[in-house]
Amino acid sequence: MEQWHALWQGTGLVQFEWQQAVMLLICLGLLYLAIHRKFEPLLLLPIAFGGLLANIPGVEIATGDGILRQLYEIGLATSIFPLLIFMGVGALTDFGPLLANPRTMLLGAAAQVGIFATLLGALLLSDLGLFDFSLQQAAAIAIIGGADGPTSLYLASVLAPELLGAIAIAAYSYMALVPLIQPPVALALTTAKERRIRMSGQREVRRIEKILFPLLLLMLTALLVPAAAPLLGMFCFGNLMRESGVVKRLTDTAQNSLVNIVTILLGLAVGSRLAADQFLVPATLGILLLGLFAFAAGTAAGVLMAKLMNRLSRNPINPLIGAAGVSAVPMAARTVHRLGKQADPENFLLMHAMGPNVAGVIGSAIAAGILIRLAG
Amino acid sequence: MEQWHALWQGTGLVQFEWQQAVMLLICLGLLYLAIHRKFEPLLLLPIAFGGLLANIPGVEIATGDGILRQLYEIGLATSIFPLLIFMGVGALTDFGPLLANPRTMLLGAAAQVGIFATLLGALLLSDLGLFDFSLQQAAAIAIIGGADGPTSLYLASVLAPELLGAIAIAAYSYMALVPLIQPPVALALTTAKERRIRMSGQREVRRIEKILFPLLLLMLTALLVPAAAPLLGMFCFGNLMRESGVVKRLTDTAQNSLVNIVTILLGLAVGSRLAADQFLVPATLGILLLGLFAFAAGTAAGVLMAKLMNRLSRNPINPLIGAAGVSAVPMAARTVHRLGKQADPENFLLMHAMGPNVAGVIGSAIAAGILIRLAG
Amino acid sequence: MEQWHALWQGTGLVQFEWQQAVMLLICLGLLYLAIHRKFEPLLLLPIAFGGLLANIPGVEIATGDGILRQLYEIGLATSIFPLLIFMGVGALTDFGPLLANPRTMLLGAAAQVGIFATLLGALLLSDLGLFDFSLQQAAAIAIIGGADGPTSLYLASVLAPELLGAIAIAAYSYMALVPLIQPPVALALTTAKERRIRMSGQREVRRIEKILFPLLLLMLTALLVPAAAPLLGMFCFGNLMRESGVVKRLTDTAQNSLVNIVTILLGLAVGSRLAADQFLVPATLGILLLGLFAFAAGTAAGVLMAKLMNRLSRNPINPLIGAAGVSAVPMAARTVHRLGKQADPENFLLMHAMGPNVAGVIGSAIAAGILIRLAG
Amino acid sequence: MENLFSQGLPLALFGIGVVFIFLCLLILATRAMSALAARFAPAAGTAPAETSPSHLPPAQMAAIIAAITLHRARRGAAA
Amino acid sequence: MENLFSQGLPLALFGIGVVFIFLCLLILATRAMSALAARFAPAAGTAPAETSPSHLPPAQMAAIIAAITLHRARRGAAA
Amino acid sequence: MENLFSQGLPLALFGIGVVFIFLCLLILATRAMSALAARFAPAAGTAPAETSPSHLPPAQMAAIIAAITLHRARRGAAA
Ligand code: NA
Ligand code: NA
Ligand code: NA
Repeated sequence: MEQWHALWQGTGLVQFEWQQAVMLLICLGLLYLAIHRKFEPLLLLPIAFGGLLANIPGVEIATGDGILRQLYEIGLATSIFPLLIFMGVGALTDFGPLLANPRTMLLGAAAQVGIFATLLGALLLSDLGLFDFSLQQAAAIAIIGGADGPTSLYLASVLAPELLGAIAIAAYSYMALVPLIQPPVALALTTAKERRIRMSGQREVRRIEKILFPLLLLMLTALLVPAAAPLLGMFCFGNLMRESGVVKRLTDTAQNSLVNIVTILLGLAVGSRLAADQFLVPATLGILLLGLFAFAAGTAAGVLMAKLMNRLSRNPINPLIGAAGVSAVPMAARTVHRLGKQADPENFLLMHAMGPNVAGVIGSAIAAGILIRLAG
Repeated sequence: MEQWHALWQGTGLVQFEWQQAVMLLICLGLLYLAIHRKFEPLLLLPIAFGGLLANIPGVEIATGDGILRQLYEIGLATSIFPLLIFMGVGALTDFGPLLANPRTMLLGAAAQVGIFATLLGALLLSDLGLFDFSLQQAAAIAIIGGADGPTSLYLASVLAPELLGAIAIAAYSYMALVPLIQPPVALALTTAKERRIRMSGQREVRRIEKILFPLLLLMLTALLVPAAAPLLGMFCFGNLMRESGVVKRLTDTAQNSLVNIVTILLGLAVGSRLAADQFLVPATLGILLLGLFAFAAGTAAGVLMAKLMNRLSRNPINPLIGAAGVSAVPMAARTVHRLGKQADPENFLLMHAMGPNVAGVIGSAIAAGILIRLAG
Repeated sequence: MEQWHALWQGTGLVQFEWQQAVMLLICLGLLYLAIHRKFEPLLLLPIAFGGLLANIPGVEIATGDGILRQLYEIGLATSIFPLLIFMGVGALTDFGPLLANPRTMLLGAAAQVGIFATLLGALLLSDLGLFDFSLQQAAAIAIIGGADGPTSLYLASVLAPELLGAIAIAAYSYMALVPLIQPPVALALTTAKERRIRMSGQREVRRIEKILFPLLLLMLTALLVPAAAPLLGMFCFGNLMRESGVVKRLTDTAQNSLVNIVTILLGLAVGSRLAADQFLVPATLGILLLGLFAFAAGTAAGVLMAKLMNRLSRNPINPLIGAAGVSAVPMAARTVHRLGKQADPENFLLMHAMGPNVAGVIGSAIAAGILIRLAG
Repeated sequence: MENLFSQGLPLALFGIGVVFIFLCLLILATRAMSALAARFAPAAGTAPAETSPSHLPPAQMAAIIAAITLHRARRGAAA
Repeated sequence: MENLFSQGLPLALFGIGVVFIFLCLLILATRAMSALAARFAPAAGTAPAETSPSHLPPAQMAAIIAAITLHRARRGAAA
Repeated sequence: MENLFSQGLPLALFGIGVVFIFLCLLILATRAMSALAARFAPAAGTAPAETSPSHLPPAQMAAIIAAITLHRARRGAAA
């Protein structure tokens, strides 16, 4: 009978607390979104499943010597996983559209207004006593506006690991929701006439330009914002492997098996931060609110910058592509393309939106470097 | 001349002890079985080669800072490798046959009798003074009867790492020997008429059932046997990736490069436990005997349960498929299929045997959880 | 204003020292060689890019908790990465040509004269007061003459990690330069008539020979030079996986995703040793000079041994294939083939040169074991 | 001393009991789940065999072959 | 206390300023690089789409198909 | 001080000597092994080139192509 008692005491039935049950429901909801609605499933599915595991009472999975805890210590506490993912993203990124039209980088800069506006928003909420975010935490939350998963995870792992779970959920959920979040903002700030602006074809870009660009970007980063060099360095490394054309087997691995392996392990490690005692805190609500604001603000800033550029330049650009400056590659560019087609069925904005889209990746990595430098 | 003496002293010629020579022969024998007889070569080849390396005197390979020792510390002492393999197994498992006929899970339960009978056998041998197994060791040995490699390695790494080498050899060897071990037992316990029982075609299983099943399994594990949650959690994670259909690149990696990389490293790490001073001990003989008993007992229990079910149900099942309940996926199911064809050339049992086969994986993982909880 | 000052102080503009700028230029030069000249790009591109990252001031990348430093500690300080690469090389190596003509192993032995001549050269330079190499450092430098990347990195990581960057650069650069370094030496030591010697077709090699050879090699290593067993053990393991034919999925992974992943991480880790304060030292110049000497001496010794063998045997061999004994697989064999064709357009030496080529890999691994044993 | 076996006997009975209980509950839960799935997702159809372990799923393969054929046809037309 | 916001305001302005400065410099540098590339590497042509993420690039695919076809043709001839 | 060179000289001679001894023994052992293989495994034939580094071995490729062709033929018949 003793065993029955010991096992009964060991069951989840006895040990479950309501917070864990709530977290299980939340994680099942995230799985529903990932599987049925295809919300960024590559990350959200592993994260949500990790969250399920992290909330099973009576066994060490996300704590002690449990596997999720070990994966967290190996890859997230060290920042290795986000940086390797960023290398893979670099190997998958084509800077061609950006090189064909460099001035669209300004849109990628403007959209980062969302980051810094959110920083102020978080600090304001703290000042109002609604939440209690430190400067480090506010910076880690603000980067959600960068709409770039690995950058968000990297910054959170450096500045505010205690918020990593909520920040990851917010970042990937809102990236998946870009087709819902961006249209109202972009439509409110543009006229139908502006949305019908057509953009001409892009010039072809030379191979040598594509090879030199990641080196140029790295050198400029080293000179001006070295704190962004780990992130942009790995990104540029992946991109140089890709564009050099001489290490195809490494590029293929960086784009496929390496990034996939790290994605699986990273997702589980992030999921370990969804344990009820860390996630079911008031801060999570604030993070979700601020994250939504960050996406909307970044979108608005990108669109407004595009309109400003049209005032100053003779060669007009469709202001919708400013919305792609938030990153969320390639979702934001696709959303822009769809809005453009709604205004004019023969308007093809996809390629033009890819420029600000990848510029947004650069912009938010730079912003992350600045935040590390000044808030870290 | 001094160098010649130093090098001479450094050669294996001088340092070899007979135990190491014996181990080299054993490992060469295992390589012969793996390569020529195709005994579970994916694991036995790396394990046996690791065993060769571990028995080379005069250099640190499986000791100190040697690579096999490091791999052991990284992946086996932490349980990370077996759990990642189990994730890959989950990504390769199709629960369709089990979902089409859930009652065959009872066969997967019954076959675990082999585990607990072996536990008692090991304890009896200790009581008789023939061996000196502790309760933890007996439990780690008993799980060989689960006929599931990663589960055996996981339990051994948790309860009795000192026996890991012998347990791994026994587990994988007997899995390879399933076509020899199971037929006499299954034939002795069934009549020719029973073996000729044909089973009807299986219903088609919906995609939603396949998606929900791993979640259901995880939730039940969390409620009843949380100690099995690390194992079954990783297994269900792999299976959910597979069945969700939305993360194909991750599934492909989990099924291929990730599981292959971990298999190579795990095999070498297990091989490090074949050093003569650890393997050439009386306990190894006991483990090999008990492992054989465990497979036979599990097979018998599975077949007898199938016969019992036929007494209680109108819809008869071929009792041979009970033998597949020990796991040893897919070897046991194939053996069952072959025995069925011998009895009736038009009897196709393969798909029907896959149900108990994968149920056996679940059953032995649950048994492992119970053993950790009560003997750990 | 305070922030501007802090950021200004944080920029590379302020913190750059001239040594770092020099290193950036050197690394950009290496990238040029890797990308435009295709100098061993699989290693030199990641190494050189890692070197760029290691010389960015104001941020921890190759120091402290930076990612390159962590990769170095994980994979190079432990010797794990070079050994895994060597396993992959083993899985990619075909010993067929060597088994068809075993006496060409003598050429692989002779070419290692380059290693030991360089050892003496390094010690002489120290005695002359030009450099200050210890015996360990001289041994680590000498192995460059082995013309085998993973072996050089392994020995350097064991004997002289402080020289690892320069040794890696020298080893891979000179391997890439084999088509320039070897011809003058080989031409100077052979007559046109010798270079026209044709060699007959090779016998076909049985599968069983290919399977037994790695085991034979390992056993001989274990008996005579156990210190070489970690290196040759991993190499033979990869080769046995390949030739056994029963673990194709592991072989495929060892040849592709595993070796590619480790190559990327290893390259970055080696790059971390190109930080200015470690690389811009007089020793580097000595290493580059000695490395060049090592390649030339090894080439000469291989060719002369071939000529000696022709004196003692009736069955003549083309002395050019002695040059392939330095390893640098397959560059040296191709260079030999090209020289042979220049002397006689119908002379096909490629397959004949592959024998000494892979024998050179064995020879330098044995030499590494001896050096570890006697200088370590 | 014979107390190891007597110590293990209840453990073994208990263990196999829990395994049976677990799998019996899993049978019931699975049947309930399948019944619910049949009621609420009747049109969902059967699970497509879309998680083949092959590197190139047939669909992608067919697409590649079609692309090559097209490419060759164009080339042929141009030549 | 309201000093978090007032502490953050200059930080935010400064931050977005640096982002703009950085990307403006990057625009200039990129344009200069492209101009130099156009001048010194005029014949280099455009970047080939050679880094496709597919496992089997079309060229290799075509080669394999050709090899199989040939192999079959030979077999057919032998049969 | 000149003792590094004089310290290294016997080491170098010794080292190259061991390398030669090792490879000479390996030649002998290899020849013996090959002779034994020829005697005891005469029908084993030559090693097939079965460890190609390609992702899709031709056989698998052919199987896939055949499957697609069949699939198309069936579709065509159904249409
Ligand atoms: Na961004
Ligand atoms: Na089992
Ligand atoms: Na060599």
